[in-house]
Amino acid sequence: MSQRFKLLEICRRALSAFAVVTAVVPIYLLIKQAFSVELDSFAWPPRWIPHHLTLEHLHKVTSTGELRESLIRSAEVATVAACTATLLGTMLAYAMTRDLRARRWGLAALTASRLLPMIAVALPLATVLIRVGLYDTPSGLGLALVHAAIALPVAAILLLGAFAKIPLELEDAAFLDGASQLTILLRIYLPQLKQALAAAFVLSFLSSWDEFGFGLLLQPTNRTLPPLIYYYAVFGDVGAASALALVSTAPVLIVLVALRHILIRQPKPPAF
Amino acid sequence: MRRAGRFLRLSCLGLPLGFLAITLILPLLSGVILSFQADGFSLENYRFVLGDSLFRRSVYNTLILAAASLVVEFVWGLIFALLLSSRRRASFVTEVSVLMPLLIPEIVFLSVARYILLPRGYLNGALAAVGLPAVGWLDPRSALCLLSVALVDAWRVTPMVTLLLLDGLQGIPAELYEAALLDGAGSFAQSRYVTLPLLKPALYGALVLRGVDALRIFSTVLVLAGPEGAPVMSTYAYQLWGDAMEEHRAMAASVLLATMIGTLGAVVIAFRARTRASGGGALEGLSG
Amino acid sequence: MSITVAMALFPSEAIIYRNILKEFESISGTRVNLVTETYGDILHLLFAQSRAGRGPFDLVEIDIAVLGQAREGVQTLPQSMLATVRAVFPEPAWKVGIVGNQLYFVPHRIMWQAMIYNRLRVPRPPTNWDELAQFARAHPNKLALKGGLYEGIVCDAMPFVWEAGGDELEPTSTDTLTALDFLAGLGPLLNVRSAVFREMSVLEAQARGEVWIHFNWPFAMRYLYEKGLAPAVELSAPVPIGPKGRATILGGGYLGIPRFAPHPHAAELFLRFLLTREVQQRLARELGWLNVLPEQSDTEARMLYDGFIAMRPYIRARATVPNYTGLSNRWQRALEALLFRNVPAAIAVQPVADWVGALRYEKSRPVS
Amino acid sequence: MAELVMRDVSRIFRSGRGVRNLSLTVEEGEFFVVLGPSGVGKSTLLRLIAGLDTPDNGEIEIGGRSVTHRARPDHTVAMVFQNLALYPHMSAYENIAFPLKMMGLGRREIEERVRRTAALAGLEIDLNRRPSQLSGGERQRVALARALVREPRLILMDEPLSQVDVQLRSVLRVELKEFQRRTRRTIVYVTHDHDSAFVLGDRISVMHEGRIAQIGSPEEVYRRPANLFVARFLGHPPMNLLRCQVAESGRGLWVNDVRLELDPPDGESGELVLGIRPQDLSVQPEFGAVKLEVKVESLEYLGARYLVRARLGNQALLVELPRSLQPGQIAHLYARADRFHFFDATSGERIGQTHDKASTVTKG
Repeated sequence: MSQRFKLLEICRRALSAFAVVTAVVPIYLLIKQAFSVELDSFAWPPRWIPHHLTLEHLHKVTSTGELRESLIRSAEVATVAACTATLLGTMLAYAMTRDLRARRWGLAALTASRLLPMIAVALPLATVLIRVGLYDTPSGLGLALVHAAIALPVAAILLLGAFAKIPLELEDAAFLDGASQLTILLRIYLPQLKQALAAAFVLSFLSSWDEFGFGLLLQPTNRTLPPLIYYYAVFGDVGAASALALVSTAPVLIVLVALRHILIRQPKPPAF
Repeated sequence: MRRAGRFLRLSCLGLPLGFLAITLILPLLSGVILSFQADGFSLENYRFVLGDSLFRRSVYNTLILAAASLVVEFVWGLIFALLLSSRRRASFVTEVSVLMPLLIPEIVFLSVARYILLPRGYLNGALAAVGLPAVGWLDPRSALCLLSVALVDAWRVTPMVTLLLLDGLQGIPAELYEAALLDGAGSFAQSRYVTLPLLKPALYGALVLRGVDALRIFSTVLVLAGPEGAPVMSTYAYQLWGDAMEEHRAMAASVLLATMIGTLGAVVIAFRARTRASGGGALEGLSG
Repeated sequence: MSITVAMALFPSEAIIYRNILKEFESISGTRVNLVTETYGDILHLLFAQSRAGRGPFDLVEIDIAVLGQAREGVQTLPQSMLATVRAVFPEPAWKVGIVGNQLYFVPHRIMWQAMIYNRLRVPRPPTNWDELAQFARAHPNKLALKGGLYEGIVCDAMPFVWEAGGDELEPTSTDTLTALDFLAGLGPLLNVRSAVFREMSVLEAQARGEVWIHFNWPFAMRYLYEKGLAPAVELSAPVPIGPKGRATILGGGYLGIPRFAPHPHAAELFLRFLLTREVQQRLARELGWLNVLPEQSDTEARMLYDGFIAMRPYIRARATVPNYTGLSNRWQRALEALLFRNVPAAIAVQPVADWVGALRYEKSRPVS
Repeated sequence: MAELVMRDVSRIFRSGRGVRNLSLTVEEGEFFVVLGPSGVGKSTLLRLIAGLDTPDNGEIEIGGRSVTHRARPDHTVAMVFQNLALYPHMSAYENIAFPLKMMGLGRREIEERVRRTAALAGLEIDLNRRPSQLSGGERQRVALARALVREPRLILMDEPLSQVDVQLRSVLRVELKEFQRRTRRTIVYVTHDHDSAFVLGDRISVMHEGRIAQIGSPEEVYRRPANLFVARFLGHPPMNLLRCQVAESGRGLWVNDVRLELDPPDGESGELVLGIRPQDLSVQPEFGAVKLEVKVESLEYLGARYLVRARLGNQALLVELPRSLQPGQIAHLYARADRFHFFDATSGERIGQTHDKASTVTKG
């Protein structure tokens, strides 16, 4: 028994070590590339420890118009997407909470929208957005709406869980107290959903902030951050790509590590 | 009864669903229509796509990639979930490390993976440092390239699987293990007769979710291998649209992908309905 | 008055470009409203305007590869414009805009390809086909083509076809097949990732030393220079000469005045302003465009762009067929089969021949 | 004057549960308890009165006005919910003030009425505390105050005492009864706990499968259960119910092969169900008492008394006795003839003694 226990413990340690290494090495490489001159990044054999440190990439990222524009655009798109997804998610969750038929319809729609392959939506969507003048706009409004649609299922399910925790009697009580349906939603439900609303907002925001495919297809010139990182990464600008990646990752990491527990306890996404 | 509230509820249901319809379903339908257009209404685009050897290779690659990625991420996901849920709590560092790939934006993760796997990347550098020859991890059309893509994809989503399974594991009451222990079950027997059967719903749900995602694989291929290196259905459509400017054929290809995934979804829903009817309740927990 | 202009500029380029516009605005008193879009989108906008019979655009920039398609969307330009253009651009560059004695487009900025080589690894770059083949055999995996399934492979392969005396509209001619056979011979020796390379990814491979020779546009030199690699490591050289001479491929943006442009005369005025030598020089200097390179006196720049400058007399434009994309797509597939799947040239090129044949048939049909 | 009248009200759900053809009248100032096991339709009844649900058919009147088809609840009805349904994000004060705010009253009037009502409900706490910071009893009073503050004609209570522990419950029960006596409010109180029903109710209505099985004062429903359901449901341990046969002579009964010298009600013959409460049996012979010869099987010690499980014929019999008996022993038990209840074996209805005038039996 004790020997087997030891073996298990060794396995546990090894696994932990493996997880740590696979997590730390990429982050280290990213930081290294962001702060070393590009010749270091192109060297062969690869330099694990940079020879020349520089702030040039970070400076470039934060000072060039294009990069700053993307940063701001990404933030705007993510904010609009998160607000829309949270608002619509709240509405949907509210409608689904007490009504079985609404719940069935809602779940079916959320499931269907989760099943759609990005490419099958994005290509025709580009055509549609061109027609309505929302394709590749500087504000990225079209993309923000699409991101909202993608984030909606997660937000709605999360809020649905939160709604379900509020006892039905509270609504009945408020109704008997003379509150209208809208008052019930605004003054009884919403104040109790603060945490879930915050979680839905943060998750929607991050999902938009991280989203790549639709951004690539719908904002070919007025880019958001992920496609811009893609262009710099695949098009050879190692330093700028890494610096940009750091800039875009840092806030995400801070938020997510802080919200680790919400994440781990996040309600599961809708099934089919 | 409460007629006054009905309007609010109906609009609360209708508005978001309408929004989903306009942003997702409507474009999809217009894509379907476009895919049938080629000098008038015809099946020409489908004929082209289905007759294209590159498309056939894309279908093959999509299926292989999905299968490989799923196997890897579920094995790892289960191992990590057990690691995180074991009675001796994992340290903060381990916890964050296991989740790390999920915390980093997808594109950042993929570009770092690319820097690692390039012919003169860090992995080959590490191999050279110990005197091993370089390996063509991303050589176009090679089986190794497919494997690399599958591994990176699995590496990125394993935390997601871990979380889904962790949720399932944490739902298993500790008393059951104690009871099994008292009944004389060893750790293998415990996992065989307690963990696995009770984890089944979570496992099944995660498998469905990830299966759909695996078939949709796009970014990983685009960043690591390029649309020619390991063509999959989504990059095939993207390439027809962006590079070849064959809009209608691109739509046909993406409609085929959507159909494939939709069929899978329908099968799963039907299967789920059956297991639920027979008291299996496989995905019950997942419907929120 | 104000005119609306659609150009395919990067946001960072647009800032510099607007400064140049200011000069025109102060001279003419006409405001220029600059809209930056991708080439693909500008084409869409152009078609939309010509179909609707009205629209906001007075001037559009079109990619050279789709001039054939775009022609139906623009009006003809006065022949007097040619005098201005002739003074600045080489002949093949302005000839592209002429169809049947009518001038539709004038060059805005042009560029062409040359060979990029690693001078530490390749002290003496290959100057002709034999030397190129010799290099490829001596250093397998070090020569690269932009072999991805996009226009890039056509840009790399077509100069070889032309250098053999062939033509992209004569896919089965002996001369064309000579070039294709030569390329087929190089196929197995190319860098393995050639099948996925595009402009920037092949450039990155060159910067990393994975590739020692490849063909690319002038911005490649600027990229390498910024990395500290050129001229220390990387230089440009002419494309190796073939059995029937030299050739390189012309690329760039062309300007046209859309049909139903609200202010065609103001647009024409603006066009003349853009095509003056001074403005072109300024664009070249400030944006790094290659239009008027011979005048660049800077020695380091001369050294970097040596190969490009040497190729200036051998510029050749792509065929201006309507639906050039269709032709290009067939050629891409044919070259992919030839280079990476060992399909014999005659078989690989058959779909192109069929497509060209259909085009001829279409053309020879009496117009009703 | 009747405060609440329900006439032939039905509300049936797809599951088959609900309320069927129910009629009742609650007088002004009455404490009316609806008693029944869970799932019997009590809550549905309450929701129909409150206006949270609309009947499929039938009429509901409150204070002489029909409220059957009201779109919104008026200020005549208030409700205290089982889980109290206090708004967790509001302070006690805000909870009580909420209905007044919805009525659109001014701040000063609200303040005045909240203070007054809080005092009436016996709240002597800092009203700025949230429900989560209050004890069970305090929450109870806040909920009561919130219901009272609008001065409704009718207060509905859905087992509001079920969530507090047993000792507090008996205290609160007494307080509530006291409160009702003082204020003469009309209260309809729903519960499954017959102790509460007996303590609180001026009248009790026992419900069974969506219908009212019996209405009457606590004594009436306990002493003269109208049917087998009420007989079984009220009392602890439950009433013994024995199948028996009227002797052919029409006098005396057969419980299996044991004969009881007990005369069935006049004119009855054939099979009957005989009921006797465990507390009504004794080991002391008494003049005129009916004697039962039983076999003792086992016994449980209850503290003050013993619960004896015995057999009469081959039917089980429970007896509560002040002293113990020996298992296996044959014992003689006695009960006064008027303590026996007779029920029709097929319909389950009471036979013999007539019911009180006030109580009615609704028949499906």
